[in-house]
Amino acid sequence: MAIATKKNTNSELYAHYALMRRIRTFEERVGELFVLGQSAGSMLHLSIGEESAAVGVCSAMNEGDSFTTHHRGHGIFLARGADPSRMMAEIAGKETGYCSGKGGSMHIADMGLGHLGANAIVGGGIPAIVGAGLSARQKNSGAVSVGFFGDGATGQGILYESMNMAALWGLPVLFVCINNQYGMGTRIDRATANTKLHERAAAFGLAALTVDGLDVEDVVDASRRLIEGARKGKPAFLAIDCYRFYGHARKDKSPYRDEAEEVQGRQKDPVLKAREKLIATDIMNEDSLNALDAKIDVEMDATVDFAIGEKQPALTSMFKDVYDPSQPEPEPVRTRINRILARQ
Amino acid sequence: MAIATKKNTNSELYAHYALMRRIRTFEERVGELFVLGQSAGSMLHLSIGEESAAVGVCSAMNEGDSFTTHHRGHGIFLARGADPSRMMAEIAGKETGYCSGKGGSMHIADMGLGHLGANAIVGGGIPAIVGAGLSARQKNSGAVSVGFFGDGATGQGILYESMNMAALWGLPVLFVCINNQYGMGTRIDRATANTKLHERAAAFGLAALTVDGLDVEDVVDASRRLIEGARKGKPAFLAIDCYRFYGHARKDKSPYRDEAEEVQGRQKDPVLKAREKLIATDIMNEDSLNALDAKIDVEMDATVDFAIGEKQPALTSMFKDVYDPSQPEPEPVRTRINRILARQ
Amino acid sequence: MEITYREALRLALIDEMNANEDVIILGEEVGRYGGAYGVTKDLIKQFGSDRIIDTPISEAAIVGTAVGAAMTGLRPVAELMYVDFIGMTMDQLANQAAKIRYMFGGQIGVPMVLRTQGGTGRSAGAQHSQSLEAYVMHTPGLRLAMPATVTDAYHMLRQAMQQPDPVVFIEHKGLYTMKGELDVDKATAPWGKAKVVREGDDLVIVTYSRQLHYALAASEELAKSGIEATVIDLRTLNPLDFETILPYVKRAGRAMVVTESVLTAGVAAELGARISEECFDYLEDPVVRVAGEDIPISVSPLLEKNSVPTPELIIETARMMLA
Amino acid sequence: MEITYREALRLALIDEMNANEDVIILGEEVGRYGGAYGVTKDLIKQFGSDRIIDTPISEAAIVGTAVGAAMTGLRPVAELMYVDFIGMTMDQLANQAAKIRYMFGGQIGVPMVLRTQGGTGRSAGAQHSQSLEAYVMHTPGLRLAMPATVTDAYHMLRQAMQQPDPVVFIEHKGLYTMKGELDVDKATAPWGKAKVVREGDDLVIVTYSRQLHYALAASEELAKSGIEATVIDLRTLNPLDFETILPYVKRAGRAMVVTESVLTAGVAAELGARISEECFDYLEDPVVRVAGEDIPISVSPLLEKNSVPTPELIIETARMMLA
Ligand SMILES: Cc1ncc(C[n+]2csc(CCOP(=O)(O)OP(=O)(O)O)c2C)c(N)n1
Ligand SMILES: Cc1ncc(C[n+]2csc(CCOP(=O)(O)OP(=O)(O)O)c2C)c(N)n1
Ligand SMILES: [Mg+2]
Ligand SMILES: [Mg+2]
Repeated sequence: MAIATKKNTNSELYAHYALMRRIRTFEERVGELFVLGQSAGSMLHLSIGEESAAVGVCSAMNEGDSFTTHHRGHGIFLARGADPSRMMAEIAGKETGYCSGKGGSMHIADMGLGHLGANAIVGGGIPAIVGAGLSARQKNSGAVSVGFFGDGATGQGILYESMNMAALWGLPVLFVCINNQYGMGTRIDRATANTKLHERAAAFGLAALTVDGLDVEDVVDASRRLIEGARKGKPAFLAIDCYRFYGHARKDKSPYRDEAEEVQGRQKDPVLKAREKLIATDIMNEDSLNALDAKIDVEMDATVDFAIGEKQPALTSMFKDVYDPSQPEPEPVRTRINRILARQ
Repeated sequence: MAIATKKNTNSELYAHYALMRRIRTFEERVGELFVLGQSAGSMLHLSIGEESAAVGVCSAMNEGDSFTTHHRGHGIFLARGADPSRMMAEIAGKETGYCSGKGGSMHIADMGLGHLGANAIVGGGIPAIVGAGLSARQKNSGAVSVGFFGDGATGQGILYESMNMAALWGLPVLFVCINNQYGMGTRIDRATANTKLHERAAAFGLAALTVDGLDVEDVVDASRRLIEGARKGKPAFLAIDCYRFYGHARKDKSPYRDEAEEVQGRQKDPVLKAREKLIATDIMNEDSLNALDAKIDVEMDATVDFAIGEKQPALTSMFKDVYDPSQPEPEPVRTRINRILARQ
Repeated sequence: MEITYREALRLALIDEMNANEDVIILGEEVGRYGGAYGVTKDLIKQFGSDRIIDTPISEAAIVGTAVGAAMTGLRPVAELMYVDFIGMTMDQLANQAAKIRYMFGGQIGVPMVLRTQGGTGRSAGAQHSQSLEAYVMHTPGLRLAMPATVTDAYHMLRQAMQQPDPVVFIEHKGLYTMKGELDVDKATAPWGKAKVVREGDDLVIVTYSRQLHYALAASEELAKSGIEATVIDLRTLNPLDFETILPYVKRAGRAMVVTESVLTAGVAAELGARISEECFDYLEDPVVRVAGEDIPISVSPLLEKNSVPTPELIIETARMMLA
Repeated sequence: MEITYREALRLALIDEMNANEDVIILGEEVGRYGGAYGVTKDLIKQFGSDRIIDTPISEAAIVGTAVGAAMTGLRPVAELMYVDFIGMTMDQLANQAAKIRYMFGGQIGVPMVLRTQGGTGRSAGAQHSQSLEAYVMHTPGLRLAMPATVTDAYHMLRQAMQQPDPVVFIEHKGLYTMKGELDVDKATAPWGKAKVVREGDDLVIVTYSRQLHYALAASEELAKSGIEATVIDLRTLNPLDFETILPYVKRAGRAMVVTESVLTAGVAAELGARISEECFDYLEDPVVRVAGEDIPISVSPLLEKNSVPTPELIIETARMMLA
């Protein structure tokens, strides 16, 4: 980030700020893509307000580590190094997207970066990290696998089944619950009688913590500690408290929560917090941060242009990838009908 | 029980002993039914060693309360007042059994006694008590619903989903985990890293206890306390420690556990313990207890004779009860084939 | 009155809740949020949170809770936000709800409704666009209703809420905003009966849910070139009303079944096999299955649209049949 | 060599584990207990508890764990003790394992096997006796293998463990003690190919799993009265090999499909529909579906036995077809 000519761009906090800012700007552009009518559908879940969770945990991961995410996973993927243009293209359902336009926002993945997949099933991606943990143990790879999910996923039984297995087998895995206080319209205290979510993980024998997501450095610290333990065979659970700044998906205006709460909630802004800290500790100044932000704007604007300019996938690609390429593709219904009516 | 001429037959402990003894003897007869080749199959799970759980919890329940059980539920049903002859007939798959020979040992139920059903799916019967709890609340019936399951069911996510709902809604329900230390061949410490099972329930906000099942009076006390709370809207969880005296099902000789452990485990014998206590506290003497036991033997012998003597269900009953009697029965495959080949 | 499919469903819930105080509704976001597709909007204001129950995200336990509630005197209507989530509930649905009456020798039924929605049309991807009715249809003990019209949305939902057995009630996400005429006093047909929506002598199109509208649109187009189709809306897949269908197929000698359900071992397979068996001597052509492709649904709108039957495919197929 | 179906399966696991160190087995009681039906007996002694992994009773997470393991380089063979428990795993199976390759644009596959067993024969009741292969067959992305013979038990399991895509492998609980000849060096047929087990010109019986033996027994009986049946073992239901079947059906002009899977919208529906379509001009009679009754299975041995096809029913049906 050559633009930050002043001050200490080697600072870790600066790097975290930059990444968080990129995430936020990317998400804003996703919103614009939707408004432009260029997204594939409206099931777009923005992670604005949750940037410290993505950046805090991911910065504590190593190369070779793997992860799965929930449906609100853009930020996490970016924090692990995703190319925002290919992400945006995927979100637009285009051929050059990460998943060739088949997956979209909720089913994005990249094996090269260890992204075992986002999931549109609440809790659906969690047990895969237990499997990745088994692989790591079996192959002695030293890799940790991290499962990201929302507070809503604590309603899903598979989380407990997975945590129990991980603890029993001492696997190198970390369960990360991004507690943005809401599962769609349901505030966490209307989804459970005990909102201290980490207590459940502790009861299954995991190392378990809750951290406030306001300060990314706190998230980094907690993540490092837990991941270090996980790598040694002590699986862990980390709940990160934050606030979902906007609606559940693009069309939701959150009529079920009142404005005072929203205003208050949005004060837990990890991007702003990091910015203020950078300035307060004299690592960066306002101007250089503005310059950085402007640069990010340009970068992210380009992703939208890119996505819009790309092609839809070819219609014939529909029958590809149901099975391995070595296998015959399923017979299209139309072909079948022709064949049968032609008595062939 | 007129036979116990001596001592205090009004004693609660005496009643509990008698019921536990009836359960044990019944289960022994189930084993004999199998050996005689008269049971429907071999998937018979005896609750010997777990009598205090059945009697302790059930004696704390009121008329009108309901319950579900797991596959090892004979004792619980007897403790709620089941007719052992109709039970044995069901276990033999006979027409006069509780479920007309369709259900068998693992699917026994009786709406009259509030038995919402045994279940062959580990954990399968648990959420039904949450539903019964909703009914009780909605209808203001004052009823409590109790879900009985084994330690193995703590591996099933649905338990946690159900406990979470019960706690959230403050329902009159009690979750009872009969911890006989094994799920088939897997000892509890090989199924989880934290064997203090009640801690999980506590983490979801339930009142939660573990009690030793050796002394039925301890189980009664704990059950009363928790059920009282549940009736007032504080759902609860009770783990009862005991030992599975014999194999998982009739054919299992438990080769996976060593004899020393078994010998030790079988020392936790709630029937014997109650017997000793009755004698030690001078409530009953050996002779009158022997007389009682003999009378129970006679009672339970008769159930086997009854079951053997009953008829198989009629073949046509196969198509009944898939739907309500007001609805047409499914067309039998044979009828259908005849009809089609006859071009009718 | 003219209202939307969504509104008709909502009205059915309201009317039946007023008629029967044992009815409760439970599911994710059914209360404050008003349902992901708005079907239960404001019901919580009218009936309170004891009868309109917001649940945690616990599909298996939602269905299991409904089972227990139904067994103890309530009439639960559980909502599964997307039929795609049925996988999590299949044990409670197929091993419990569907079998309780039978296993327990007829002692008790499970009078519950599982309301959900399915189908393509929102670029919602592989896990939010499926048509999974075949899993249900293949499970003895479960009734299965799939209304295609506004009036059926209302009447079939009320009828479902009066059934003695568990009903899976699958709406189509592409129909919620469709408008139509509703006569609250008169149902199209009794519960379990198919409806002949259009008559024509050249071929019979058997369908249900959104594909009814595609079939009707296709039929109008076909009529322009002189091909007249009978179009039958099955309405419920269990009960499956074949009596209504047979005379039409026997007369036309040609049948096409149209469904979004994936071709292999799905609804089209049952309908195809059954028509082939029962009308064997009357068929001029094989029964043609116009069904969902044997593939997952893509988020790409182009691929999504072509993963299930389109009116064009129906037209093309009918033309081929009558060529 | 002559061994049992159970032993053949066990040997396949051993041989493939020796051949490929990435293979792990996980499931309930697969280790110390040796598997509920003894298929993994003593494997833990040979391969250790890192490769033979006893799990808690958590079917959903077992399948999900296998998915994650398969995506990260292992070759998991997960065991589901009874296919009846598939309901708990359907989300992981149908929404994850089956769709991952597709949703992620072909980036990665899920090379796992889900071994399980089904069918009647042990008075095990409604929740332990089902034949649920149709749920799997209806799910694009999942392969489905159901071996009927000892030699197929061995070879098909090894082949399944080499597939690039998820395979559901369903054994039949009634076959474990069956003995048969095994040639470890030679498979009956390649993966995905049906096998013509018996030839006869009067009718074709298409079947798989235990019903193959019922069909063969019935055929021998029928031969005594001059009726000669071709019997075809499908072996895998996905891939579904119709090429092998068609010439036989076209020649005989009569086909019967036999399966324990419940009739409606099940395997018999697909086979019936497909044969009817593809052999339309050759059929003398409707394709007859001899399938499981549309009811749950009772614990009563009498009712249980008659809830699925019996050799007697096959014989009776064939006689009627040729009367
Ligand atoms: C199994 C399942 N149930 C329900 C849904 C619908 N749904 C999508 S996101 C969501 C809320 C999830 O909340 P949370 O886990 O807290 O994640 P957040 O959206 O807050 O990031 C719900 C109910 C789903 N996609 N999958
Ligand atoms: C969902 C499911 N998984 C597995 C089984 C097979 N099974 C039957 S009983 C049992 C062990 C259950 O252990 P526990 O819950 O402790 O009950 P116990 O048998 O000890 O009474 C298992 C694995 C089953 N019936 N259902
Ligand atoms: Mg949330
Ligand atoms: Mg146990």
